[in-house]
Amino acid sequence: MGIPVKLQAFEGPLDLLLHLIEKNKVNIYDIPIVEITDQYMEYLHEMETEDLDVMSEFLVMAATLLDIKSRMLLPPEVDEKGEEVDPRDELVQKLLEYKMYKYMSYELRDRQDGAAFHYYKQPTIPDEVKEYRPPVNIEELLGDLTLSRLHTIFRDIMRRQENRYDPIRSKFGSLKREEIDLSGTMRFVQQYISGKKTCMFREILVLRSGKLYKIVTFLTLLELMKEGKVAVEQEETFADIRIDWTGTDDGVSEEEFAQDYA
Amino acid sequence: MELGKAEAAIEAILFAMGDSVELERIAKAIEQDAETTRKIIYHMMEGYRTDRRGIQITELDGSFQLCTKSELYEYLIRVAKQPKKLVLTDVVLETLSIIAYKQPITKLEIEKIRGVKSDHAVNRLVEYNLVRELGRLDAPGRPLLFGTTEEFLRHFGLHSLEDLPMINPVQLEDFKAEAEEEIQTKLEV
Amino acid sequence: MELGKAEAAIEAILFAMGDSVELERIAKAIEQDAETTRKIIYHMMEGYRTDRRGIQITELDGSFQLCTKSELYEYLIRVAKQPKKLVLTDVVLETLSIIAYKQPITKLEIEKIRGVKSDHAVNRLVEYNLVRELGRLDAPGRPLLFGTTEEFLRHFGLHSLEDLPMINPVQLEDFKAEAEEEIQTKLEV
Repeated sequence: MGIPVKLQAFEGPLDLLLHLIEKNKVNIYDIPIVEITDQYMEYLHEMETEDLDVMSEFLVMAATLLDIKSRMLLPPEVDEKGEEVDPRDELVQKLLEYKMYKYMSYELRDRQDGAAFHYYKQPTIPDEVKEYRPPVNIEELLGDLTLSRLHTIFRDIMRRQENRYDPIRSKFGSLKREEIDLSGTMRFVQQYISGKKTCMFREILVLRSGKLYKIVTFLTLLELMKEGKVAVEQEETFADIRIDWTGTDDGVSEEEFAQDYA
Repeated sequence: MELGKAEAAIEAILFAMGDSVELERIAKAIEQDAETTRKIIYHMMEGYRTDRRGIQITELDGSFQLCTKSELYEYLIRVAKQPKKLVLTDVVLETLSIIAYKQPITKLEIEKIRGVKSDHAVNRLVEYNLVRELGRLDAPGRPLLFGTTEEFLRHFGLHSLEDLPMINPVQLEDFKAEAEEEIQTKLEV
Repeated sequence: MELGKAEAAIEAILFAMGDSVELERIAKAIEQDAETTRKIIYHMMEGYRTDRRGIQITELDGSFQLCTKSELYEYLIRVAKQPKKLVLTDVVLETLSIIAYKQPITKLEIEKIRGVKSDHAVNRLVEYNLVRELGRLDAPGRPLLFGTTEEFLRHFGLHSLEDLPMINPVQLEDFKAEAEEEIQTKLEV
């Protein structure tokens, strides 16, 4: 199903979220997280951006939404005062703040239109006045600057420079941008799971490198759970996740998989 | 110094300098204290208000500058080149409004609020001279701090940062009230 | 068009243009004939003659221009000559210390160390006569090399650059080790 809105029109994940909230005419303080997350994911799928920086920002928000969504299913957390914590609170605060500045930017735009009709004048100071430079009183200027202070300043700069210098990355020679093909990666993860029938989450993570790959892998897993194609099990928090393929369509066999991705 | 002479001197100074001139510099030049000078300038501003005058004095954060009256714009564009109008995109305006209200602010803080990288927008704003570096934050990495310029005040017709349109508390309250009402309605259903 | 409005428009035009403007152009802008316009301008010139005004209209070969009254020249000089209180900013100090210890050094090398553009700071230091150009580096672009001046030595009571307090090489190694350790820790987390 196509979405008739140009995705590039959104300046970022918050902008897109605000749009969805307004479009659905829902209350920002009581976001129906399931619907909004679904719609958000739908937009994400439609997104055809080559810009990885932009994409990763949208993906981070997707992960946040999914996290909130899952926390909404759990029994409510309670803060130190014994009050229930709404998992949506932090997001709501962010959205409100963002919305406020967006609103202020419209105010500024209006102001600008009113202020544009003044002309100013170039300086017409006579040259001899313009070129006059008062003599610099060096003693006064340097004041109580001592050699040891100058020395300390230099030492601090060198220390900062060393801190900036990253001995590990600098050995790489040149840094490559992380390249990731979103739909390809999702297919890859799905094929891997369906091929193995049963596997561990960490096992998939080490197949490829990069933060984006990890995010996409996690998203894919959530997606497969939603579609009922996998069943997952985790014994305790932070433990590895066991994934069982329960999908009906035939997965790719291990041999084929090995051929494809050798 | 006689009042008339002081006014004449100030007009000459502002005219010749073209740019905005700090109150203290004007005061020193006419050999008066700052408060007297301010009073004289405010008195002059009244005088410029008459219909026969085409220019006026505008105050910018404790400095003063001469400019044409906006209602005469139509005559000016018939002779003078139309000043290039700065077109600020939504992204740039959004970033600018965050900087204006939160200054001094680092790029990272801007990005936190907007949820996206803002380098490009900040660089544009510095290029347009609406935003400038204010120094560095005393924190790891010593990130740059940004704030607005005098050109920013001029561009938006503000006399100081205190003139910034306030976030209308009524409006924000409206948002809240709306929200609560909706919840109420749902509960009653 | 009413006389007052015409005068205002002419003042604004002359102000915005800065240069002299031909009578015909002014006349066209205010939609009057040349003779009427000239009369209006002459009438305005009378008005500027009062002691309270600091500017006046001068006629130059059928063109008109606004300028300051010559008897107010001394005030202009006083504004321009006011010594601004000079302060050495952190940026300037940092740049000075780098030049002192690393001379001869190019702007590019300074920028590499500081991580930011340093033109302004270097220019200031040259202006203060603490730093001078030493020549050019025999490299592409033949960049300028900078070093400290005799004035610099004099101020700090140094007889030569060798008297500069040394940076302990052991300390530099320590910095490096510290930095590596930090990264190591981060990676292990």
